[in-house]
Amino acid sequence: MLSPYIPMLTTIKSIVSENGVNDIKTYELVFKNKEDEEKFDYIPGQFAEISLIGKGECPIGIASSPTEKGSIKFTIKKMGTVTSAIHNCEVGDIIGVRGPLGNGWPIEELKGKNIIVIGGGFAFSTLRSLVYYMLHEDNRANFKDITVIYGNRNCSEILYQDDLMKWERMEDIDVALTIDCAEEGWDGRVGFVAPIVEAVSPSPENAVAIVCGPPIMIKTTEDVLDKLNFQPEQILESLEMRMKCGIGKCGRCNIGEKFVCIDGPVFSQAELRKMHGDR
Amino acid sequence: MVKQMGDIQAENVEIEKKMREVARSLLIEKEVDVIIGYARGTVPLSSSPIFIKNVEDIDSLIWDNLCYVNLARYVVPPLTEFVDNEKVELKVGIVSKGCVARALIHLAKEKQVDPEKIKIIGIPCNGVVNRRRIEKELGEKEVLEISVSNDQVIVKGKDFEEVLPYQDYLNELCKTCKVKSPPMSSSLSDVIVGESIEISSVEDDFSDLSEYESKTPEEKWEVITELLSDCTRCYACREACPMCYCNLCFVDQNKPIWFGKTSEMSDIIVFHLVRAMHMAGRCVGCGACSSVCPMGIDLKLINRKLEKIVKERFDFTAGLSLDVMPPMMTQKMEDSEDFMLGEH
Amino acid sequence: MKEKILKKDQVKQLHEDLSRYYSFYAPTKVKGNIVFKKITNPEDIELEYLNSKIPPKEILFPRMETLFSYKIDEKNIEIEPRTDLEEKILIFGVRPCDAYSFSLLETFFNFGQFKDDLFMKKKENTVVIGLACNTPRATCFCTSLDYNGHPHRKDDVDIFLTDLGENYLVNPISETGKAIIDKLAWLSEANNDDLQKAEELSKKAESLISTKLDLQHTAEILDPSFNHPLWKEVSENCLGCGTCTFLCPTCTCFDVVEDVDHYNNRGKRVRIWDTCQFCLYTLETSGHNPRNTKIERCRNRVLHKFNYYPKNYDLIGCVGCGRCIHLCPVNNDLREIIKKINAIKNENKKEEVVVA
Amino acid sequence: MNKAVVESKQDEEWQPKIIAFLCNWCSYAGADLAGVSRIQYPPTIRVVRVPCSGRINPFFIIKSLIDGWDGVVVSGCHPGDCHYISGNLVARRRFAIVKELLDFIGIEPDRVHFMWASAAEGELFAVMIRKISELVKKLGPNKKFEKKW
Repeated sequence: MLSPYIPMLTTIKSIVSENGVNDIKTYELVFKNKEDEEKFDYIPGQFAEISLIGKGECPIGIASSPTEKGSIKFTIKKMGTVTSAIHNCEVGDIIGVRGPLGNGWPIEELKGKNIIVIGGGFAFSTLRSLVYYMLHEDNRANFKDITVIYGNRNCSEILYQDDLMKWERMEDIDVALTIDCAEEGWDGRVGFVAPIVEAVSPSPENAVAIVCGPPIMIKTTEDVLDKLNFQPEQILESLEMRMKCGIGKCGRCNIGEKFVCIDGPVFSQAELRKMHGDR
Repeated sequence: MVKQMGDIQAENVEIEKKMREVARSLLIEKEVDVIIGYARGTVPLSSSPIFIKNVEDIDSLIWDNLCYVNLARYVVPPLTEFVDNEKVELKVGIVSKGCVARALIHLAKEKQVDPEKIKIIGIPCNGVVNRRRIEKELGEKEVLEISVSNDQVIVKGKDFEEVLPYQDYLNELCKTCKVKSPPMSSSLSDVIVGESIEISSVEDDFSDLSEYESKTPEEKWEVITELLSDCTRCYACREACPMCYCNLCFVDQNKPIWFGKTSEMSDIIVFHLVRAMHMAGRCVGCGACSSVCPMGIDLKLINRKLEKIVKERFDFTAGLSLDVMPPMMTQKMEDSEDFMLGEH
Repeated sequence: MKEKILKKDQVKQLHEDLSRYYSFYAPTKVKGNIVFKKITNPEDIELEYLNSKIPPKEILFPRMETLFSYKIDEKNIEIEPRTDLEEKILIFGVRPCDAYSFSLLETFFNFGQFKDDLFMKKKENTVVIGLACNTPRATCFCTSLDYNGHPHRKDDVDIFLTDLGENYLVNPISETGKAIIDKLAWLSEANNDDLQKAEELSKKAESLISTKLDLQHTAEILDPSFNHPLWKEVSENCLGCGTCTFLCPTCTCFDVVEDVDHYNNRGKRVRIWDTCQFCLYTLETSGHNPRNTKIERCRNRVLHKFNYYPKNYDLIGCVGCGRCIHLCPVNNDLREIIKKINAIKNENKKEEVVVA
Repeated sequence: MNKAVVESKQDEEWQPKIIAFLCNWCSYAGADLAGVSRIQYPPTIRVVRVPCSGRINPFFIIKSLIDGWDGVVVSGCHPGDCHYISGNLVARRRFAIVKELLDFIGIEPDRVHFMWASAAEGELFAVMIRKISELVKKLGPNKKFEKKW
């Protein structure tokens, strides 16, 4: 058995800069060994430990969908030591990947339901994975209406613009994009995510709301969803925390007795309310 | 100035009594909100810092030869409390032997404590017993009781009793300490139990260092490696140090990562070396770092060297007066350049 | 009779015989501290000891352990997994509380979908020879723990020794232990007197443990006490050092760092002990820290052992060795903390908010 | 930086690798003058230009030693000439302590050097570097901080 601490090696196939200031990039990685690709069997919402050998590791949500074969994608913001070093990488460089880790979005439970995907800013990566997965022809029939509400500070920060444009043209998905303040050339919605959710006003009937974003956005959106009569069980969130091992051994990502890395990162709001812990 | 050794225990009892009285009146008259002092430890060879807010608890305050923690460590950042949802800085009375008071004076100089909020309850100290040495030397016998009388430390266990000479079993730094009581300092409001001392400079020949300093670099490296080889990097020395108040220690900095966090010898030495560097002109020689070390590493060599450097180069001793600028906060045109490469 | 007698001067012989097959670890004195080290000279073995300062977990979960090493050659990277895990380890003279800590660590490292292969492999290859504790410290409280802790507990070892004064009574426990004893044909037979003496010592040792803690309900009391003012109180004089956790036989938290050798273009990824008492432990890159003050950090340590462990693994994460009690620089006594927690039971159970 | 160290290890005849922190206003210009005036000095130093000697965190010096540099030299403006009035004076106190402590833990005193060199002292700069190179060469490679493998 291979040690869970040893990363699988991948090479960078492409790098796409996602925003104007160039501090968020999407990396497409291809496994060096074909067997590794099969071993890396994931569902949307899971994450992986990305490591730059010689620099360190950091946990990053998987942005690609399992239906996209041949490569995996990670959207990485330049923040700390490792992510800064990754941002200096070029196509062809070697990156280690350990995963898939975490529980991911509960796909089986989502089946047969209306899905409302609410994202804010840079936290959209695992949501992209989910939407992509649901829209795949093999899976689309398993889900009912799909609504995507996605907010950003300004339009240059919107991730995955190609995908979003494609989705906007599609019939079987509603996409509502919003930016915080009006901007020249923007004809979409303007305002924070929470009021837009209120305006879109999704019905809680047979629905699940998936919320991912900065803490303040989650907070306000929760209030709105509460107002719209969503039950805590119907709201799913993905948490993040400082992690090292990603497999529940190094100890730091606990909220109460739960480890974000193995019991999470996806929790329903009902679960979160029951958890006593620091986060 | 060697004081005649009286009965240490009797002296301590006397001081303890007076200290409680002073503390009680400070609390009753609301001159302070909280008293930081020492309480009896639950295990022998220890004492426990205690925060007293109620007058009823005053009798938990103790004073003996095991009050090794430097209490000045607890006032940076200042103690606060929420009153009606508003953060209020507390007025603190601190039981202070010489080194605690020196630390407070130096912290005031570094603008880390507000002298207005601090009341020094000055205590004449007759040294702290070297608990780690006793533990180590008694080997695997469990000490259950320790007392000091006249010039003896009496250590008792299940089926043994040892009498140790008091002067020998003091903390290494207490042996060379010249400032046992708080130095008088005009702008820190003091209450002194017992006599206070007026001291503006300390004379010392640092003869205890000469043996080490005469070694070759290789020998020195060997001694230091040997000394620090047990270090587990628990950072108890850093945490117990009143001068280590940085929000983010250089050890914890990760942009950039200055050096490794591993327990390799080179990393351990760098940690202690750089910590020492930061202590120059600031170390008050309380010896708390050595007393708290779970592995019993005695850092006195380094502490003494720091004292020597600043004394000899800048004629400065940390924490004696609020009027003198600490050497690392100022500079002079005519500072010595003997360490530099000249044209000669 | 399966029990044997090992004369004290035969320890040398035992070392000689066993170190041929095993890396022989035993307590030894290094600069006044008892620690477990690999023994090459049997004279160094120190068996008359209370308990080691650093727990023997250090052998299986070292302060610094390589996860894997690598070579960097321009753009190519070659990963080399650990190859030294097959080393046969023998740990001699382990106190029963520390021997139990091995079982406890095994439960933890083997839990869940991902197993810690480094620890598990080493544990598999390890033989533990326990040594009865005839002289418990005043701070010991193993008998209060849920694992039937006892200074003469034999369950977690392969061979159990009892110090009878002149000799050690050798008691093979596991199959491995029996096999080893069979090989040591020179051991003399024990008689009933020896067994009886061991029995007496066991009773005596038990009576010497003066600390009795009620840990029956601690886990459930802790459940609603997350925001209790108690935590501020118990953390008030905490320094925030890592002594209690580094020297705890059950603490397992680690940090993963890179150790690069620039000289030779190689490096290794290592794990080093880390502790929940440090600010960096949970500090996120964004600057947010879920456990920002020592109140939360002290709380995490206690809850982890006395609430999260029972919930996750159905056992208390403490062996009762008392190291954190007598080594804490400011004497922040765990026993007092437990007593304070137990006192909550009688309080009104309404939740109070900590004023931080 | 580390590449340089690696190369030095492969050289046939051992040459020390010395890192030099030079202040922008005086010493760096001094080194420049030495170059422009074609004054020869050994190619052992690698220059890091800093705004002022006061910018030099003692950790720069220690980190250089950890990373395997055989020698460190720090040079700034002469006292009184500092572009920032007193940066070099502040630095001088710091360096005094660094030097003493390094000596104290057993790093050979000749590994770490401090000097002043003005923009006009190209000749002096070269002389000093020659001297320092000799001293460091005599000490041999810096192995104290090398990690065990």
